[in-house]
Amino acid sequence: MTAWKRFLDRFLLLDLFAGLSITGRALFRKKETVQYPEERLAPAHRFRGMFRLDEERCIKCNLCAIDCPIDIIYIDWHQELNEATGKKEKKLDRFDIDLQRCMFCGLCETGCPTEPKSIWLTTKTYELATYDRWQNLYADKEQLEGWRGRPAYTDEEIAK
Amino acid sequence: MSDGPSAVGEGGTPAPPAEKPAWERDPVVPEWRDADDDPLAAALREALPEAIRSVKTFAGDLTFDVERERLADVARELKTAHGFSLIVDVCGADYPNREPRFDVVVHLASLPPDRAYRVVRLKTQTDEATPVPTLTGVYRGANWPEREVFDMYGVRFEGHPDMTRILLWEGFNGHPLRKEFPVEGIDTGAAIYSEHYGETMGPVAGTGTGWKPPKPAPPVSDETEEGGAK
Amino acid sequence: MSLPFGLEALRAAAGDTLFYFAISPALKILGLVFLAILPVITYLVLAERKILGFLQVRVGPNRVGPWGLLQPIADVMKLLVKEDTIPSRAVRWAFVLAPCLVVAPALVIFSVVPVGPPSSTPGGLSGFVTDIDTGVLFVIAVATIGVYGLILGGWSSNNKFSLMGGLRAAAQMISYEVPQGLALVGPLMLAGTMSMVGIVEAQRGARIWYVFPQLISFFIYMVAGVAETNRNPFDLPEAESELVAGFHTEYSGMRFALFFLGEYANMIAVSAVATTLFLGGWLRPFPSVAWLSPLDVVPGAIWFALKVFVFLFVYIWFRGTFPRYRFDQLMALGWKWMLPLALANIFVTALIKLWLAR
Amino acid sequence: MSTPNGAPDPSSDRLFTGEEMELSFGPQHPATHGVLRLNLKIEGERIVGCYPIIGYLHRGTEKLFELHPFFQNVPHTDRMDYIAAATNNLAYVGAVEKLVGLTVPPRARYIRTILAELQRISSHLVWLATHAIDIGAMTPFFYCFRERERVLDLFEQYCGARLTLNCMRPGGLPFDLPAGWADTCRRFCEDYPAKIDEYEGLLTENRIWKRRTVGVGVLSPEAALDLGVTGPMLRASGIGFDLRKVRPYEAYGEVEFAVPTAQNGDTYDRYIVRMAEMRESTKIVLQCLDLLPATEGGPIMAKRPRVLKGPKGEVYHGIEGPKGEIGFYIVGDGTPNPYRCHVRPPSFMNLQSLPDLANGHLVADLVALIGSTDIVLGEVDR
Repeated sequence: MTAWKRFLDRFLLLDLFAGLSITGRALFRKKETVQYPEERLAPAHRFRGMFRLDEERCIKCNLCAIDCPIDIIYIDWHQELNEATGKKEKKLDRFDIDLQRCMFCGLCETGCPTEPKSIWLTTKTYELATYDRWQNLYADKEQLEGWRGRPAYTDEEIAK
Repeated sequence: MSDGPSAVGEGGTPAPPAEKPAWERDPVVPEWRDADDDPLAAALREALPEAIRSVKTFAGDLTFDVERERLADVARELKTAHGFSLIVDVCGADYPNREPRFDVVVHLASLPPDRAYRVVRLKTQTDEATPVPTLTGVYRGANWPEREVFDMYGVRFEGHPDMTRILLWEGFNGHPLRKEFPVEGIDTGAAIYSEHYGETMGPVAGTGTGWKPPKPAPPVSDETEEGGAK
Repeated sequence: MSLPFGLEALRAAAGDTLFYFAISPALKILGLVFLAILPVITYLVLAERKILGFLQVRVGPNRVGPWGLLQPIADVMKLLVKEDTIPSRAVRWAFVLAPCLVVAPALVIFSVVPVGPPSSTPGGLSGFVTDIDTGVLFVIAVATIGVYGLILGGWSSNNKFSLMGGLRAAAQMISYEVPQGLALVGPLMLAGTMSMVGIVEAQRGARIWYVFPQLISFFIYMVAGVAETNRNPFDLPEAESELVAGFHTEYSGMRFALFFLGEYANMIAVSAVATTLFLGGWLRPFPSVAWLSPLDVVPGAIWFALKVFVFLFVYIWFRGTFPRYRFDQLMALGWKWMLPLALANIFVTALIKLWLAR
Repeated sequence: MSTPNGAPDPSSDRLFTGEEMELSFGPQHPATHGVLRLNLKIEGERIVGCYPIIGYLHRGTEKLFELHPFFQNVPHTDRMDYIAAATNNLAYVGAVEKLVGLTVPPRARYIRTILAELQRISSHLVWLATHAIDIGAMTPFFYCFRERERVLDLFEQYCGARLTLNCMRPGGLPFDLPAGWADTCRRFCEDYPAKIDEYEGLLTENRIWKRRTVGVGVLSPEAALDLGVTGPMLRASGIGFDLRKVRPYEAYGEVEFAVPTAQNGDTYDRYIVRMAEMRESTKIVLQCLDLLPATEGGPIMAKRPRVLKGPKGEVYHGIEGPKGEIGFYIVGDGTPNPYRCHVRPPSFMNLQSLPDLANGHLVADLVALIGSTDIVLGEVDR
């Protein structure tokens, strides 16, 4: 019986037709493509994207720079007397991230001791491409703080 | 590897209810112990008495310190008499302050169903001038890892069929996993295309972020270095 | 007399002989190539990408124009303005000649393929360029020339992958010429003529498409046709995962486009010949069933095109489904299965024909 | 069929005889899965010599390990086998935990197991996609990536990254599962076997697929062991060696699963074994999801010192990655950095068998063989 079946199988090409039917059914199935610039998938809540920095929360402890495995966070600060309170405060001179080399591992956020974190990646921003390599790939303090004025990915946009 | 005192998550044995579970206690840091009483060690000592310098165990890993010349013999004995039929790995390590400075570390495994699963480590010491007997005669799989050790440390293997560099190119100047090799890389261009480039010309390692002259690696965990000047 | 577009005046000026033997065929073939074949090919590429996309649960090209309808035009523009490189150590004349050798034969085949019935009035516009008595032979002969282009292109590129692709193409196409030619013998024997028009007329007379009595023959022709046009699962000469791009690895710009054009023209040619020989050419389905005669209002050329598109769809479907054969397996399939099967088919057909004629 | 690797005996047919030609196959070639270069000697299309040249993607990862504290090395491990980052993480943190003596809490163990098995599924999906497209079947590629996308979505929801996960820490995990994650994961695992049926419908019984794979590149069990081949390749040769079974790490001791093996050791068997492994992986994930609720709210990180310092000692810890045994050999010297951290890369060892497999076969088979060894050049070159 099996020999007979095997003989028939040689000519009937059932295996090939099975394959054709699978692809044929896919012809009428709903397509999976996401038309990117028009439709966007919402990133997950924990999605690690572009950095944001809040200078007021930041205590200038350098822990993020130390925790960074590839040392791309550059922090300079100085002490300054606050006239209003009469206390000395740390002021950030420089908070740069060399985004060209960043691998978005999130260890800087993990290392940040403030609550809530003063540097965080869960901004749902992933469109980091620019035409000029120095424009966005080397983020300085102003760009990192720009999230207040310029949320690159608003909640409405995600909901759309 | 047999169960060590600290082996990770072995089967998930629940801790007795009276005391705290293991993950809430301070970690038990493993220590080196002599393991001469291990049956495998005893058998090996008997078969090759002068080849084994010491037998130790750390975190459940059995480590044989082997005379350099007898490395292949020990591996062959382990393979034929004790069923260590799988070569896991051959790798090197560099201890610049020691004489001889290099370690060659071999991991062998015995497989079920014939034997219980076990990994043993063979270690031997050598320097740049002295080749180590190759394991390719015992395990053909030692071929590429040994080439890698040669590539990274400059340790030669005697009797290896193809003792050439594997990950780096022929003509690369230096052995990058030695401790004195600069992390920033070296100017390698001259060595590859010496007919085209002079000593200081040519493709330069690290040009992507700006080449720096070689200097010793900075201690990464040191906080004082991190704050200002980076 | 009923010739459109002021052709009547041209006929009067040039004289009947010159008009019917030179001007009219030339105009027809120009019209066929530039108004029918080339647009069909460019849109066939789009259709292939779209259908492949649908088979693979994605949408295919849809950015240039609505539903990507302008995509072929964009592709052609891109290929036209692209730099046309010739490798420095290539054999220049052969490198330049090869793509032409691929395209030309594929287009010439259409001169004998009837897309519509002959004109009912003498001197009228008939649905084919020319009808020669040895039409099928002509098709086989011309189709064989195409392989020279592939070999030449592969060899002249001075690239090992190209050379291997060219050699594979040569071996494969020559091997599959044989079963393909033999598969055509079956319908020829039934029709008793080699004229393409004659074969379609014979199918009308026999009241049946030849695919039904000649099923094996049809099957062999299909498989050999896929192999002949280097399409999946027989796309060995340009198997991109093995030979990078096979014989056209070094080609770029318009020369590459010509190879591309040749492949698709070949696909259409093979489908058109199959339609003519096995699916009754321009005839409507079931030409013998009287109550389907309202279907006759649809012109024959439309029926023909529909049948060709079914073939082309199957080609694309195959491409979207099957893995690729290996070189030696392809040869074994051709010589050990196709050829004996084709011969047996001829033998059986001949016996039945003799028995029926008794 | 008389040569040991299943290649046709050269003396049996006179199709290819003549001069040898050298062919540099790669490093830029569609079928070499990256930057592998093979110097081939071919007679016609028959391969008579195959010499792999690797190192085009060498980044000095082992040197980098020596420069960073233990926890900072986890993102570097992502980048070795970049399509199976979770298992790399797992092997590395396992080795560190063994060196430092940490015990992982059960909830972390279950989640780690789930992540590792999902990663195995996604890695095998990439393998299947590329293997099929190498043999000319285009469509499975898209079907596989459709499902892989769902796995990557799960990873994204868990740790925020899709490919280079950095999802484990020595001692446990950085995050607990987000709400609803377990349900999404369960839904995926319940749908997934039907999808495997779909791939198998396209390939397993297909006569062209079978002719391209059955009997091609036979690796005998002895040769496989001799060459240090592990993982699905070893199991396809008939040796049912799986680290998850022989030394159950994480939660593998608490779940039921089979170790699929095959007997012939050819390309088709390797395909069958990997397909069966994907089915087993879904079972493991489902069982772990069943075990999870009992540990709800439990710790996910062991008690550990603020700065992990490796004691003077050395450990080797290997786990069963999607491609084979991935192990880390770590030497500690009492500082927060590993003194030496060596990777045992499965792709590197498996690739070593390629010359053995390819000899005597045709160039077209070589492509199938590269696919069936399932290498990732990021891991071969490190």
